[in-house]
Amino acid sequence: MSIFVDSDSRIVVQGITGSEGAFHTQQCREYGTNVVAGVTPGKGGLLFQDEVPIFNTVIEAVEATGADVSMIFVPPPFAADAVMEAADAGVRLAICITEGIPTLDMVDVVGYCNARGTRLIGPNCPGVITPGQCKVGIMPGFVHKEGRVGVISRSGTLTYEAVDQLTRVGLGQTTCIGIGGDPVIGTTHRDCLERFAEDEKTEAVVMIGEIGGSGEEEAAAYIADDYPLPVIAFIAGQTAPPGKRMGHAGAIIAGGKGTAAEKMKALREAGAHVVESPSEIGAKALEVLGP
Amino acid sequence: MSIFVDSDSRIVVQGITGSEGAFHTQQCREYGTNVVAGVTPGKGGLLFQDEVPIFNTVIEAVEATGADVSMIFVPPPFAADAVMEAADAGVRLAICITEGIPTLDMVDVVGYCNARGTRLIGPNCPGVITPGQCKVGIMPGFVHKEGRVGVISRSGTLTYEAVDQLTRVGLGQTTCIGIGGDPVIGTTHRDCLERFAEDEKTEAVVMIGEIGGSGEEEAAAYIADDYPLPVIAFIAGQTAPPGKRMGHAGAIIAGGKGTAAEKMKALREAGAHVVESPSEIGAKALEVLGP
Amino acid sequence: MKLHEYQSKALLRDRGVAVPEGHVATTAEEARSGAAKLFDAGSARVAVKAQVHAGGRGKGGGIKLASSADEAAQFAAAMLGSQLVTPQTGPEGVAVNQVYIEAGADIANELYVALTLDRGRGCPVVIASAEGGMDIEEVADTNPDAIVREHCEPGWGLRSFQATRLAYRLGLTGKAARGVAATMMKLSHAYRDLDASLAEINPLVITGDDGVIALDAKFDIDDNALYRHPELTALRDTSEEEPLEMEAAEHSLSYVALDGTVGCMVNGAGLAMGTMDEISNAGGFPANFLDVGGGASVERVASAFRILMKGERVSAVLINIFGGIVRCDRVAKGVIEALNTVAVDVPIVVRLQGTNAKEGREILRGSDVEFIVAETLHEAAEKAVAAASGQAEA
Amino acid sequence: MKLHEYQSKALLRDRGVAVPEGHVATTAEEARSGAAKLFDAGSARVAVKAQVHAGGRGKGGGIKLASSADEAAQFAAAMLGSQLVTPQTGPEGVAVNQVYIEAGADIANELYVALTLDRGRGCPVVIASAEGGMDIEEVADTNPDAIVREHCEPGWGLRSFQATRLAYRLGLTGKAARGVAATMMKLSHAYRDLDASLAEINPLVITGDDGVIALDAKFDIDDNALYRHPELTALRDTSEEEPLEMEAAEHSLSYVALDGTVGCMVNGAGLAMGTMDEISNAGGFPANFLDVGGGASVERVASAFRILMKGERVSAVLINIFGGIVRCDRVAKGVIEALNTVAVDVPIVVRLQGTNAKEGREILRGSDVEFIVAETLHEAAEKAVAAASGQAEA
Repeated sequence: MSIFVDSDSRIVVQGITGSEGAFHTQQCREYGTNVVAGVTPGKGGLLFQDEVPIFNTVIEAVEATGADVSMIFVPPPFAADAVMEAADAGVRLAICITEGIPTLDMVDVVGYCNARGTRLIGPNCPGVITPGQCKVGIMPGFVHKEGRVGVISRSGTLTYEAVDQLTRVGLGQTTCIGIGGDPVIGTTHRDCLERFAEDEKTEAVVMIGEIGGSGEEEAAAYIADDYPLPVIAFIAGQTAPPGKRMGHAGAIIAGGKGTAAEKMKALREAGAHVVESPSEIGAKALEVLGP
Repeated sequence: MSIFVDSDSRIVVQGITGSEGAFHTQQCREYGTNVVAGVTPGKGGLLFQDEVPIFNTVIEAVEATGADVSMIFVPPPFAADAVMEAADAGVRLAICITEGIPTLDMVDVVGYCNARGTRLIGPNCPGVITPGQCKVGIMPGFVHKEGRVGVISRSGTLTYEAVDQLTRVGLGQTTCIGIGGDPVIGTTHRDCLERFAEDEKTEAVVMIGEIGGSGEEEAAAYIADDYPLPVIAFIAGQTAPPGKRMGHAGAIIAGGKGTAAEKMKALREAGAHVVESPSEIGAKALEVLGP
Repeated sequence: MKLHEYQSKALLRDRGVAVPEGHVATTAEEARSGAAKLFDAGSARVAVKAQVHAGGRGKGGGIKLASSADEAAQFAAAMLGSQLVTPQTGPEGVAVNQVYIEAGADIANELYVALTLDRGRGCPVVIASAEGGMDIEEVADTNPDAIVREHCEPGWGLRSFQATRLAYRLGLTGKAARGVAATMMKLSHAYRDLDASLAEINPLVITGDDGVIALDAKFDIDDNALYRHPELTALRDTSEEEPLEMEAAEHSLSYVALDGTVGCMVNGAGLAMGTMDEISNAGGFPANFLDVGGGASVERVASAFRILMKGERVSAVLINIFGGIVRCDRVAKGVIEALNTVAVDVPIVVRLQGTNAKEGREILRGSDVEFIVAETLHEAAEKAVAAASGQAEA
Repeated sequence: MKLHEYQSKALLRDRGVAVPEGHVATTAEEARSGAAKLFDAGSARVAVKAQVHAGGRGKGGGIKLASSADEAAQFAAAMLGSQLVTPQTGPEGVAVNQVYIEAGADIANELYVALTLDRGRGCPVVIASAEGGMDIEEVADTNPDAIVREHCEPGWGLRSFQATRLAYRLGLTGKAARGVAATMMKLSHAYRDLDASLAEINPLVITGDDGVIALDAKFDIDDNALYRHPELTALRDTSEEEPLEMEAAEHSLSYVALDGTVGCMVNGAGLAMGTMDEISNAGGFPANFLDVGGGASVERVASAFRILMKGERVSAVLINIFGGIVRCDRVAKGVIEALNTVAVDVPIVVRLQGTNAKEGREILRGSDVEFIVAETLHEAAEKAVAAASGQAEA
């Protein structure tokens, strides 16, 4: 079991002929992901790697191949429109990797996706992987291992770090989701927690937050309300100064709100196992779950 | 029984202090309608007719009085905003009497109301009456009589004519709805037919259409699919020339579409009792229903 | 309100849509000098186009291609002041008061693009076809698959991906696809900003070098929205409008002239249409549609009578009032007062129903004017038709 | 990107929001002549306002009221070139390079109005308070009921009824309510059109005759959206920005200077923050946040080193790379090549993990440069902290 993607997922890649899109599509295919179509306006009719048909529009790709998940590598000025196109074409899940999309574009995109019942993950995220089944994103597949821990994170490499620790202590993952580092994102920590709670295979959730926003506090409130799984949490940015954007557009302590201390307190009070150090994630998960 | 409004409906009137709003509010109150509040920005705190509290905003009116239906008499330039305000304030039904609202305003308004789950009736309509219980509109109450026929119409006085005929032949009405004469309206013939089908008291529906648009054809398709009640239908404008707007913004045969002949044919084929003359509505209803 | 081609193109040009250079002319001399400028600027040919609201100008001889300024002046001289008959005008045609002198375009491909309201969906729709230059209804009949559509949803409007999708579905690629998609976006913004009920570019031309140019353009503006577009209201050309309809509109009356002999005066558009239908069912022909609306003051009723009686063939009048909030006794008084100021020399059938109908009828009976009073709509129509046929006394 | 008050006001004025007359001055003489114009035009007093991005200028002496052009010039002379310290700057303050000379306003009432992003709701929110002139966070703490809000929903934006509702909830009536509601609508359009992350008018003044004037204004623009606003990019004033952060940005590096001694170079923002935290947990202090991003080319790594080493207190460097798509052996080569061009005279702790980590470590071991190699993040932090404390060899 898993959430969001599995071996049945049929992936269409928007921006498949761009350098990032092409590279990561190849990586995903090598991992075993079922990439059924690509979209690049003007390149319809060509094949990607001699095998994957390319279409001018997402709706054509969906109609021709039954794609139900879109992975989006379109550059920032066109990315919002690309996500809307995916939603309009009826994909159930759009995963937007693109970094640097204007925030107000994302406000519209999230509203549009919600109105159409399409789940958006990201933007500015590494994507989603269900180890052994399906990798839709830019994460290194080899650090992951099939197993029983769900992972949710706002960042990329820190997630790989956490996953690597889990794998090293012998804990595989059901699904790992990078929800993205932007101020406005399609899927929140809380949304993922809900889905993991419904997944039979997931026995614990590792949740990696960071400074800025209130997504972790909302997740804490949700966990506090009898969340059925143990949650191991780490919040990055305990040493970050207020008012400074720490790389991610969303990682900023603004008006004294969104500090790591507040988030850690909320999670701790909600019953999560909060670690102070990112090095302790794997060990804590093992301690909570047992080998 | 009835649809849309009954003696439990709590009415807020937007534009209650305007000349139309004030006059018709008084008429509705005399009919027995439970007008619980009025709204006119800037007149909050005053009383209408020494009894009905006036508020600056709809949300205040709803919170203070539990109003669930809004009757809107706001002039065209402000009417679209007024309907949205009603929807945002959570009234379940907004009845917009105003004539002359720009069409593209209404496109937005209908989308906004749909997104919020507020039913809009109108604009450019006489309103809704459930005889003996509640009149929310500008129709003359006295021609109506409590009974078992539902009435749906795009026009005002032609509806009074039809209702008058029904009353004279001894057939009272459950609810009479003027859906409005504009190209974009909130509630269609079909919507009303659906609701009448669920109403225990309604034994037949009188449906008055007119040239323009395809609402009657959509209603016909719905009736054809085993509609449980007999439908008596009349389409106004059999003698109207193409390309000319017959008073109502929506009553125009454009591009050869929307003729009375097409609509009558569709309804006849769907099993409706279509009368050629507006004088025959009452007699036909009596013939179909029996005394 | 309809705009002329040259007005519509100016609005498009303001919004970044490429249109050919052109000059409006009301005399042959202006046409010559406009054409000369275009030839000087390098045009090989110029088009002389009658500026009338009706479509199908080409078929009626309203568009001519000239190879010299003199020829353009000749075409203009022939058109100006003439009555142009097109498939969309009556046989009497419409007067040509202005021509548009326009640079010829390098046409590789012609498309149709328009926005209009999809009433069924309750939102605007972009309609496009690869068969430019043709009437879209003709294409819909003969080759419906050539037509592609995208809806502009409430709150969202036309999104870029929809415009792109349309361009590809029209079979375009590369620069032409991008240019057409961009033009569609601009047209949709114009439609929205101008409160149009129709915004049409037909043909939208792809040039030899994959440029995109609007070769003809048409905007119809929502009359209800004109209050917020004084700049558009100023563009109104009433020369093609029915004078009686305009006069009626000035008095807030809704009037449409018809061919029959029974003049109608009714309160409410639906009842007015129903009354016309009833006249027709009674074997007569309505002379007009006339909705006096809710107010029906003496002034309004008098204006209505005046306009009604200008209909040349009116040989009887039917007044049908269903009093609702309006009281019939007041309407009756209005009718009588109105008749003091308007000479009506044909039989008048009056049917008053609803609020204070009885009082109204009594007022009419007590007056000097001779009315034929009817109780029901059916009776009123029968009597009016009979009166119009000169059988009023029968 | 932050805009100055005078820039923000010009943007508001363009959009129909009333602002006082004013002139920018970079010298006392310019200030005098600007003030003279305002006095000539009838001002009783003029304000001399330091144009710095930091808020709380008034508390720091950055706003002075002058009764004559000479006095305005004196105030300007004192401000220009000085370091202004406000509650929002560090103790070192910020340099004042420009002042704004502005006509005084007739203040009857002061409000606060702003638009910003509500991250929880995922849409912009209008925040307004009747306590104008005050810091909104202060009001939120002391009198939260004074703050009212309306959200701008995706697709719909701020609707007129919401602006009206806000105005009434602020206790306004009549002309003032209408004026404030209209100003909110304009501010929301500006926020949207300019891709702002903050659009603030504080105070928004109601004048004695119920007029509405923006007495101070501030826009922050979304950096991600600047590509579509060249006119705003041109307004950038970098004099208050951290030079190292700007230099980093030019190389697509994300850098924030901190007070500690352990310089960090990490790929990925989350891991960079995590690394800082780990250093802190190990008893040390990070000297910076530095995300070299996904690419980590030689040029980028070299630039990163250069910027890193400009931090004055850096006494050890920690390189933490989790190779994903990026291969650690390539990063290792990049580090070595970079060190040929950048002099680094402090201990360097390297932790490579993920793709080709082993190969990367071997490359480092085989080089001339002496690295302290660590396996885990924890070990890396411990070693870096020790190295920074001069215990590298311990």
